[in-house]
Amino acid sequence: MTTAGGTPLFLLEFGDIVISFTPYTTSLFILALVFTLLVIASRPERQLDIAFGTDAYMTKEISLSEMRFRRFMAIACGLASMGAVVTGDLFDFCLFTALVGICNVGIVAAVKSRHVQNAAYQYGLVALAATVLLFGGSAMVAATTGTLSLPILATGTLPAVPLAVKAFIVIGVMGEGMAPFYAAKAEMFRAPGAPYVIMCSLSSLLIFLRVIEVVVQL
Amino acid sequence: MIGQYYSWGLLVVLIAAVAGFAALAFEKDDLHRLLLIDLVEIPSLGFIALLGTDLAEALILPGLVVGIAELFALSQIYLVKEGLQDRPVRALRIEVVQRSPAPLVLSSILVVYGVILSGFTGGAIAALGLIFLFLAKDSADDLHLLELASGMSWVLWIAAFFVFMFLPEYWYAALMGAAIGILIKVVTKLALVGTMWGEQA
Amino acid sequence: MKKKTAGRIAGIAAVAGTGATLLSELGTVPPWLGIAVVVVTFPLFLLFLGLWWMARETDADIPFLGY
Amino acid sequence: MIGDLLYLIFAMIFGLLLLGIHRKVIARIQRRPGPPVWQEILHALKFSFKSTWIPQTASDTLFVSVVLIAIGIWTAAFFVVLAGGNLLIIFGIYMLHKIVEHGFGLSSGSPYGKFGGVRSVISAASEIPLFVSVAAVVIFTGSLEIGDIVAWQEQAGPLILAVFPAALAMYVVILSKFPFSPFSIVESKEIVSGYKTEHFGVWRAGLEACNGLKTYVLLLTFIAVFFGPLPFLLILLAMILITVSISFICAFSPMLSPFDSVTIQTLFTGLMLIYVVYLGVYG
Repeated sequence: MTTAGGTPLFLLEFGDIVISFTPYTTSLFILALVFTLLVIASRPERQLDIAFGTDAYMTKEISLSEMRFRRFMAIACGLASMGAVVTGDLFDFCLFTALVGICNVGIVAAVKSRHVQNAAYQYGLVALAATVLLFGGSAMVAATTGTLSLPILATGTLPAVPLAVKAFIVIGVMGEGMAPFYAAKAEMFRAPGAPYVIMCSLSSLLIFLRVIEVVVQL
Repeated sequence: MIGQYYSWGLLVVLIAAVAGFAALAFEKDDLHRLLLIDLVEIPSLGFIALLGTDLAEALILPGLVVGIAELFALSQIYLVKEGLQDRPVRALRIEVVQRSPAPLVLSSILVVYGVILSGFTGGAIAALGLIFLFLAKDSADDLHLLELASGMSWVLWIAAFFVFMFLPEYWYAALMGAAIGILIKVVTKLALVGTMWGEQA
Repeated sequence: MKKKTAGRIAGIAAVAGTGATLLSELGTVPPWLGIAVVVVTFPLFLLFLGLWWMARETDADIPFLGY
Repeated sequence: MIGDLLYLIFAMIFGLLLLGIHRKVIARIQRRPGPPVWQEILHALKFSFKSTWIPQTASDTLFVSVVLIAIGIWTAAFFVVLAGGNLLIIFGIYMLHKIVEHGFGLSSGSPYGKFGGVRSVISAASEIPLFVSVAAVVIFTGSLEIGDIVAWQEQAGPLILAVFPAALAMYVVILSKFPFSPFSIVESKEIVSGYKTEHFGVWRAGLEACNGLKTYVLLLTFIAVFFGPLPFLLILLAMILITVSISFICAFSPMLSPFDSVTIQTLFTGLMLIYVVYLGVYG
């Protein structure tokens, strides 16, 4: 059984949900793991701000409670991306993707900056709207093929999934934070706390990389 | 496996989704957009529900939970963003229901009926009975017992799932355990919602 | 970081990396394990090599305190 | 296998040499003497001899480990290309380099670094042509394994003739990652050195090593995927030629503003999408 991500190294079975570790998904999984460990291990930086027109500058400090909350959210985000990159079930993938969307909002939710809050809010609206396409897409895949299992879908013996449905899933994932909708997210990166903010960008990247493999196989 | 009306259903849901998205695109006010988003979420459940199988039933719940979680997160951000403070919620006061034996009888009927129905509907009806009881009395009751029951039922529910996963041959016992667990869970939680509401004033 | 520590880490990384490659060549360990070890140790080796050869052995100069 | 280790170090140094040639060619086109071609190698060495510390405002764990990750991912990419592994992994690593740049920029707390990092994030549009070119390659060869793609070309001739626009897309992607290119908004001069501003000493030397390796791996992938099996010396020659062609583009074009850069890359993505849909329907 060869998939777009290579021949599986091993399969982890939970009942009918099969988690497949192909070379591709394994590398993505390891990356998510490494960055999650980094989030746990590192403390936020103190961002410098320059007052325009003068030579005054100040550092932004992150309070302990804010740091704890954001660290928790970033770790949750890391776990959700790990789930999304290895899962062998289309609906689980969509669910994890939606979860990443929430966590991304959560990572910057505690930042006390109006710009960041505004960007996070707009991003959240887009992410929430995108879940319609995500869940709709996966439900339509189940309707046309009768299964949600990615390894079974990859065998190519089932009825073909319409292009529109594939587009649904891809646009849904893009809504969770890829290129055209990224504009809302870029403003979120103003927030101090590099290790956590990186998780926002890493998670959507990993999910985008996974959705390509998923859609190629459908 | 697709029913014969699937395409029609799909068309209706798609129209609903497009209408929701269009409203979202036209609306400029952030709060209204938040409300509209909730509306847009419903077609996504519709897509799943159209499958019309047991699988769909199992998938709707996680979809719903994720949607609600996002909605909560967003409304929290909205509060912070707009600098809105927590405003006290006025208590619900219904003078019609006075303390008397009648509510006790009524609520026990509802609870028994709910237990017979079981599942979510049953939980809701049984909870309605409890809420009714709490509203009728003054809500100064000791809630620890309810919370304890809720916690225990949750454990039962989770344990049942583990039985499903690791000892599938005892599925019937697990099913019963999960059903009872979810029933008690829903009952207690809904009852707590009722009492908390009254408590704040 | 002390010069000795940096040197030791660089040395261990180099030995581990080459060792794993050698072992995978002999067939003792699977090839992917050899590569994985190199991927981890090569950056460590490079960085700590740099830290090792620039590390001071003597005390630093008296810092410039301003006019 | 031990040969692979030596090849890894060679790749790193040769990649730096390519970057040196790049600078030299640009300088000669602009009628400057320019640095010697081995300047980038000297640069990496020079930085490794400079004194090293961590800025007080930095998130120290991230500040250091992002350098390790940068070298690590490109080492991994190198071995994947060498083993003829999956093309998606290479491109995944390419996209991950964006996260690395982001980490470099944000971990220090410096506003210049932050702008560099944020710019690298908004230039995400440049990565999408990559996947489009992957799609075109898959339509022809039916596989994502670099080994299979090379084997396919042994039979049917270089892929660049079959899918020229896809090759062009990947060329643009490589161009975006070269210094002084019109798309290199992440390190433009108005934000000092962009994301690398605060990484000095050994950290910067590590970054330079990573850049050398990155250049080599990207060019090697390009040659393997679009030109097929070539003898080793011819590969090196092809790399130098591609570098020189990129230098010409860089020398003649100004750096775009971030907005224009993203717009042009998005336009390019759109064109590539149309091309792949065309291929999928008529190919």
